Amino acid sequence: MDFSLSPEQQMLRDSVERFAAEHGDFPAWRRRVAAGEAFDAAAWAQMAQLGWLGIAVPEAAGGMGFGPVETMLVAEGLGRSLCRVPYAGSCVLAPALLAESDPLLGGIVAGTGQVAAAVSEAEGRYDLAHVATRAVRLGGGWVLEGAKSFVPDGATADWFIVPARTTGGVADAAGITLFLVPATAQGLEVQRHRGPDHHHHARLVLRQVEATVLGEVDGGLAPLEAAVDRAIVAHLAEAMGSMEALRDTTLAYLKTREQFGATLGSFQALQHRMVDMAIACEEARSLLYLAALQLDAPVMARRRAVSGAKARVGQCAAFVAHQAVQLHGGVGTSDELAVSHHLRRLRVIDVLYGDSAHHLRRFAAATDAMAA
Amino acid sequence: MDFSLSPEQQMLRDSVERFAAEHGDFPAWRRRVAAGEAFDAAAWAQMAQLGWLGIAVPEAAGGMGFGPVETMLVAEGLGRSLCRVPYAGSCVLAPALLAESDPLLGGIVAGTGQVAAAVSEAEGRYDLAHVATRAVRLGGGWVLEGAKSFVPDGATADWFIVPARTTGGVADAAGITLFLVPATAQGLEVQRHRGPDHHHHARLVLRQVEATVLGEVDGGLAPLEAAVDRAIVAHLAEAMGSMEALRDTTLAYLKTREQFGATLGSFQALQHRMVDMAIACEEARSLLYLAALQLDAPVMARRRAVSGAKARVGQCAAFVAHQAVQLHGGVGTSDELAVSHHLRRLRVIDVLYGDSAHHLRRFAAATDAMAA
Amino acid sequence: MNLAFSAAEEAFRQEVRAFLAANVDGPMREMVRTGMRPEPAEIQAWQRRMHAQGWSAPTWPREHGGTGWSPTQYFIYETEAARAYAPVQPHQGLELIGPIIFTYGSEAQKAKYLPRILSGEAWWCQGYSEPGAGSDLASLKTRAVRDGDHYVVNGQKIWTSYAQAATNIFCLVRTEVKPRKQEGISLLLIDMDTPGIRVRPIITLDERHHVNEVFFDEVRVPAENLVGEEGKGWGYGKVLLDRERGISAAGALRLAQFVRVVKERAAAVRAAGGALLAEPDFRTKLAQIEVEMLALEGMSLRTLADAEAGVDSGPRGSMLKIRWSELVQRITELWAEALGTDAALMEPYAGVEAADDMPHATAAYLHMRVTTIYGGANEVQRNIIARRALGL
Amino acid sequence: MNLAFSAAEEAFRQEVRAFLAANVDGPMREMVRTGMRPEPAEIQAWQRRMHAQGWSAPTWPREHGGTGWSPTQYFIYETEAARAYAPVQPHQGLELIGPIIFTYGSEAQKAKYLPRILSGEAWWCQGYSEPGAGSDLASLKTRAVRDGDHYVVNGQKIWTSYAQAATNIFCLVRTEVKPRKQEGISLLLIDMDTPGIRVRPIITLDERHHVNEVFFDEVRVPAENLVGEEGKGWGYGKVLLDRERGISAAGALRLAQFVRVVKERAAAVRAAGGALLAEPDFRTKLAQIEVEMLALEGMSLRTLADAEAGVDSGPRGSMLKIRWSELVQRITELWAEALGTDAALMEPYAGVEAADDMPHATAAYLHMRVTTIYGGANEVQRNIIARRALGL
Repeated sequence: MDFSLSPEQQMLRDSVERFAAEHGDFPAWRRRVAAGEAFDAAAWAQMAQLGWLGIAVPEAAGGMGFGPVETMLVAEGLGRSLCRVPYAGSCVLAPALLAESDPLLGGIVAGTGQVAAAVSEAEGRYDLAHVATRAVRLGGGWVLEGAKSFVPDGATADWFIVPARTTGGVADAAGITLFLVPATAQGLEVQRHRGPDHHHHARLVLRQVEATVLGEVDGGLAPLEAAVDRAIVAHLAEAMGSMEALRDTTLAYLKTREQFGATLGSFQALQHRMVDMAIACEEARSLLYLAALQLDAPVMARRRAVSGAKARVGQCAAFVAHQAVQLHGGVGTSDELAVSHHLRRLRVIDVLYGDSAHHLRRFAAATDAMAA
Repeated sequence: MDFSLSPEQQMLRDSVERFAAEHGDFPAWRRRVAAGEAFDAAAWAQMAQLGWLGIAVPEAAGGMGFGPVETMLVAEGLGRSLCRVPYAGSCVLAPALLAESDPLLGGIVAGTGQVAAAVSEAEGRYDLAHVATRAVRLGGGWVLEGAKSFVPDGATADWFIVPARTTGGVADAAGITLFLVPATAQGLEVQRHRGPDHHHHARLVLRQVEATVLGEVDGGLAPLEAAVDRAIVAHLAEAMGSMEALRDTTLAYLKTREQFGATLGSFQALQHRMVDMAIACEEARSLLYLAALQLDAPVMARRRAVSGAKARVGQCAAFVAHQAVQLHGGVGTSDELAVSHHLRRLRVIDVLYGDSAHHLRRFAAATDAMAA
Repeated sequence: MNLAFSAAEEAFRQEVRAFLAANVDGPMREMVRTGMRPEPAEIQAWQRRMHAQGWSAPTWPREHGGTGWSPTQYFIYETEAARAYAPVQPHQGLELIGPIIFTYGSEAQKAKYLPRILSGEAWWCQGYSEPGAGSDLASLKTRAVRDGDHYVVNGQKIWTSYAQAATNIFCLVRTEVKPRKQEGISLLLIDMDTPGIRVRPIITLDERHHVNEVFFDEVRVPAENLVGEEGKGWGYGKVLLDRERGISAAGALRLAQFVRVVKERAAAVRAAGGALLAEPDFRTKLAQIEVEMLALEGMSLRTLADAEAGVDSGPRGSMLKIRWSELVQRITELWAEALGTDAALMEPYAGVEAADDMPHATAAYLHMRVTTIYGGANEVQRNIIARRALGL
Repeated sequence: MNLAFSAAEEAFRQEVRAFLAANVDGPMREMVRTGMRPEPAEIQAWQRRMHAQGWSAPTWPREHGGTGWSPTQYFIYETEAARAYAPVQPHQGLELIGPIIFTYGSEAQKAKYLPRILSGEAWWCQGYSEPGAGSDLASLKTRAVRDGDHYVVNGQKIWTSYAQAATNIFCLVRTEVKPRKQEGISLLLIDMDTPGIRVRPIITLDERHHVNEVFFDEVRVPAENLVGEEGKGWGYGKVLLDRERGISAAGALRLAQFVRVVKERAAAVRAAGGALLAEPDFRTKLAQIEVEMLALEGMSLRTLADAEAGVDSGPRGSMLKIRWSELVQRITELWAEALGTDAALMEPYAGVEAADDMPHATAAYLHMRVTTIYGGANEVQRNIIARRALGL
């Protein structure tokens, strides 16, 4: 048992820290947002240069072939600097589903081809097995008909991974097949939205859209779930970076801001709140490690660790973000500080691939299954 | 709308306060408990003398014919002084079910005949409609067969009110009949227990026990529920007295106890905790009033008010009691102060006629029913 | 003790209900129902309707043009207004500066300012908070120096709601530096079109523009605009404390609006084959909030009854503020939770249709973070209760 | 980074498991399982078995008779012990005074006291807390005055666990009054049968007798029983801080025992026609506790890995104490909740049979209130983290 980083991992972490410091210039961040930029293209290009977009891509496909720890280190830096890039979807989730020989991997590593996952349907809430979108054979191929209610970072995607039902009923685990659809496909309508986190997401409407099968027909759910679990851990690492940024900036504020003739940090009630924020960060980090290190464990152990982390980190993140705003007072509610933007991003991360309540139930079910 | 007391009610309150002050002598309380006394017989006799045991009994039956407000005022005093008497069961619940002409009322008013309600069954948890105990006609009368898992203050009862099933299935609302059984009945086994609150409770085993019908055959549930709601409000008033005693004694302790060279009350974190205890008491009192004043409202409004109060007062009481112990530190955990005994009594009150979780569900169902 | 309303009060309720049914139009109703705050112009339009009905100032005494309603009547009005999704009236003029003017102002000030508050023509904003002061309001630095029959004001205010639409601002300014920082503060009434005033928008985390910074650069204010005595301005706010109890008690009622909209959304959302509203976890969270709201309602009613009887409610006003703000945050969190992934969508690209209450729920959730900060942060409220009510 | 144990560690786990299977007997297992704390005599019997196995001091270095286990081995032992419902070892001798003696004690003290701690013959209790001091330990007043080759001790200690069964007590006493109250404090080792010592039981809210007041009236203690230097006693406790991290990390594991017993009870209780364990509200509360326990487990593992690597864990030890105590309270609350009305029954009258885990659950719930108070109340722990780790 070991929670220390290898020398290579330490170098990566240092490099990520420098990246986060450079891209953490908040006035510049706001200018890019105000200009309507859909994602941080400059940061994305630099990440491609550094090889980070290929961290989870096999070496044979031009990536670095690293594991969840390295992914985590990069994602933490993104969170710390509020970097608006489609990292978890395009560089973590997608590579987990694409074959080593898939030509899309080259574009992912180069940052020139973004892939987004369209796993949500309006009637299914957070249930991955709820797939009403239907795939029908047509000639030698397939066409898709249906709608997807939420695609994280989908506004700028070049390709979509779309689960569709090839057999079975709407919520059956079996009979789901994964498909690849280019953003330019005929019959595909991409409805683009800006999120409260200033990421640009999408909804899809598919009307007789031609698509390519990804993986096994009727056997898409298990690999999808495994890939989503990897994306969840990357998002939790991002949340971790955000939470620690909030913790640190709030602590610094308490030490400098004066009220009633004393620094805020001299008031015991606020000290204790700050301590609880620090504890929440420790809890979250501990769960993040447990989840990252069990991504390759047997399925129930993986589920329990990932869902446990998603449930509790979500709660800890909400606590930290709410208290960061509260302790900053009025300025914490303004658009002009990063504080409120971290809150907004953390709020969105909570709903990505299932909110705290959903994952608490999934955690309980996995706990039961392991005890049985 | 008016929350003020009438002059008569003010007199009663003053009288209750004097009674509570007299019976609040804690060393004497401990001596009686240590001697194994099952309830405070001296206080009970004095309450009889003052007429309080007949507050909810019609004047025609020798009582005072007062309403829920007067009952509340008396019960608050019992809570404040931790007075161990079977008031809510014998003097509130039972009179609500007995006919004005019932000779038992005389004994209730005089304090010479205690009546206890045996409404719990092991398999039913807190569901009043879960009645597996069966009543069968035998000759001109009825005999009961079954078991009751909890009778509050049942150890010293002279009579038991026992719901039994005359028709229908185990959890049906219809087909429940109320019966009266003397404690001395043949075939009745009274298993007596001391509670953590030093009240003496009981379980019953009924083997072919002869019993008298109380009220209508097959129609016992609705009147029972109404009577239990009255008992609940009396217990909530008792809880209120306990909570305010804890609030006041903790506040006094914070003002005098010194640590690290200052009074505990000078520490902001403890000040805020104390404020939250005070707020919890305000919430509880507000809910208590709403419940007491709606005991005669239509059934859904009554249920919503009573269950809402039972659910939330239980939470507030747990908070106040836990924090009272915490702020007292070590001495708060000792048997030698009243603090821990209030905690224990409040813990028992929470399970009387359904705990917070149960009543939160009942509150939600009533809320839905009223909206529909 | 009883919860009954008198026959006269019930008749009054019918009158209010009829008025609201006739006057709250569809678009307004929808805006209030979905938690959006109407713009000043819409609120002013509503105030004109209330004025036409003779109800422009429900909490003012008759002699100053108010309705002279009892606290119970006000409570009934607010209950019905919440039920009918009526907008709130312009708060700053009616509840903050109006009462100060009719209590401490000169006859000339009363004659000049009160009628325009009642009619909705004037829109007031509050110049109290300053950068660097926060909840420690009395450490304000904006200076007013007497120069002949004018005061010359220099300084800066912040978190000024709707300064962008206001016709007037009431400002606490420092006219003298005293050892006790609460002394030497004066209250000035200033026209917003006076030269030297500059308003800078602050966009808040809900992406709305409702607060501002207001800069004063050599702003000349006629000395007759001083309220009461020079240097005594800090004390005039006290008249609001007593009034506030009844008002915050009534304000608690508006929470029910959010619960209704949460239920509507949750009834429409599908989860595990049924409505989210029927899902046990969600139902429990909702019931927990509702039972705490019931407690708040009880606290409000008791406060109101105290106000009606002229009895002191002690710290219950601060307690209501604390509990109300905590609950409104939890309700709007639950609303956003009900949205599911829709909570991640704030604004559609051009040409895309917006979905239902989607942006409103998220904006409401974000906006409500401020309720535990403004009007004296909850931490300060707890300090006050500890000191004043508990003697700690 | 990885969560794997080495092959040697896995082999060690098998060895521990076999030992526990052979040595934890049925009655002991049942007692630990239902949350009752075994009596000192039973714990001593267990310590004798551990001693026979050569495991009497899992956290001590070999040179003093300990196992010399790595933190990971200790963690594995505790994990298995929790799973097997083995009792905990006698804490006060093994974890509190033993390490102080082998670090700061004289050779004579080591020879005299350590073997009897290891064998379980000696039972130590801790004379630190005093009435009126509470979490402010250093304000202690018990005096020790040098008189020839003895110290004469007068004063009073409180909350002394199992003083009624102890053979020895280690006491902080004031040998000199200094301006800084942490100075002038000395550490004395005292035989409990020394004349002038009187033990008065304190019954706690769980109706058990495990703590006491200990009175010292002209108690003559040989000067050779002074540990280290006179007046330096306050500092010797520091040796425990580093050790404590690993120990509190392992202690967090024992929580799983309570969760198991809660689940057993809830599976047996019927609610609305099914098992309480399947009831959604109950299930959610349980899952919430379990997910927080998972976080605590992760924090423990990280602390342990730090200890193994000789790296400072910062404030994580205090954080573990805070979170562990909060969770053990919630778990036992849930256990009592599962009992339903059985929680209202503590002790049957003579001739009546006791029901299952009924009194244990209620006693455990009540007893655990003390966990947020002892060992430095959680409020004090938060002060310490704020000051030392956050620099506030």
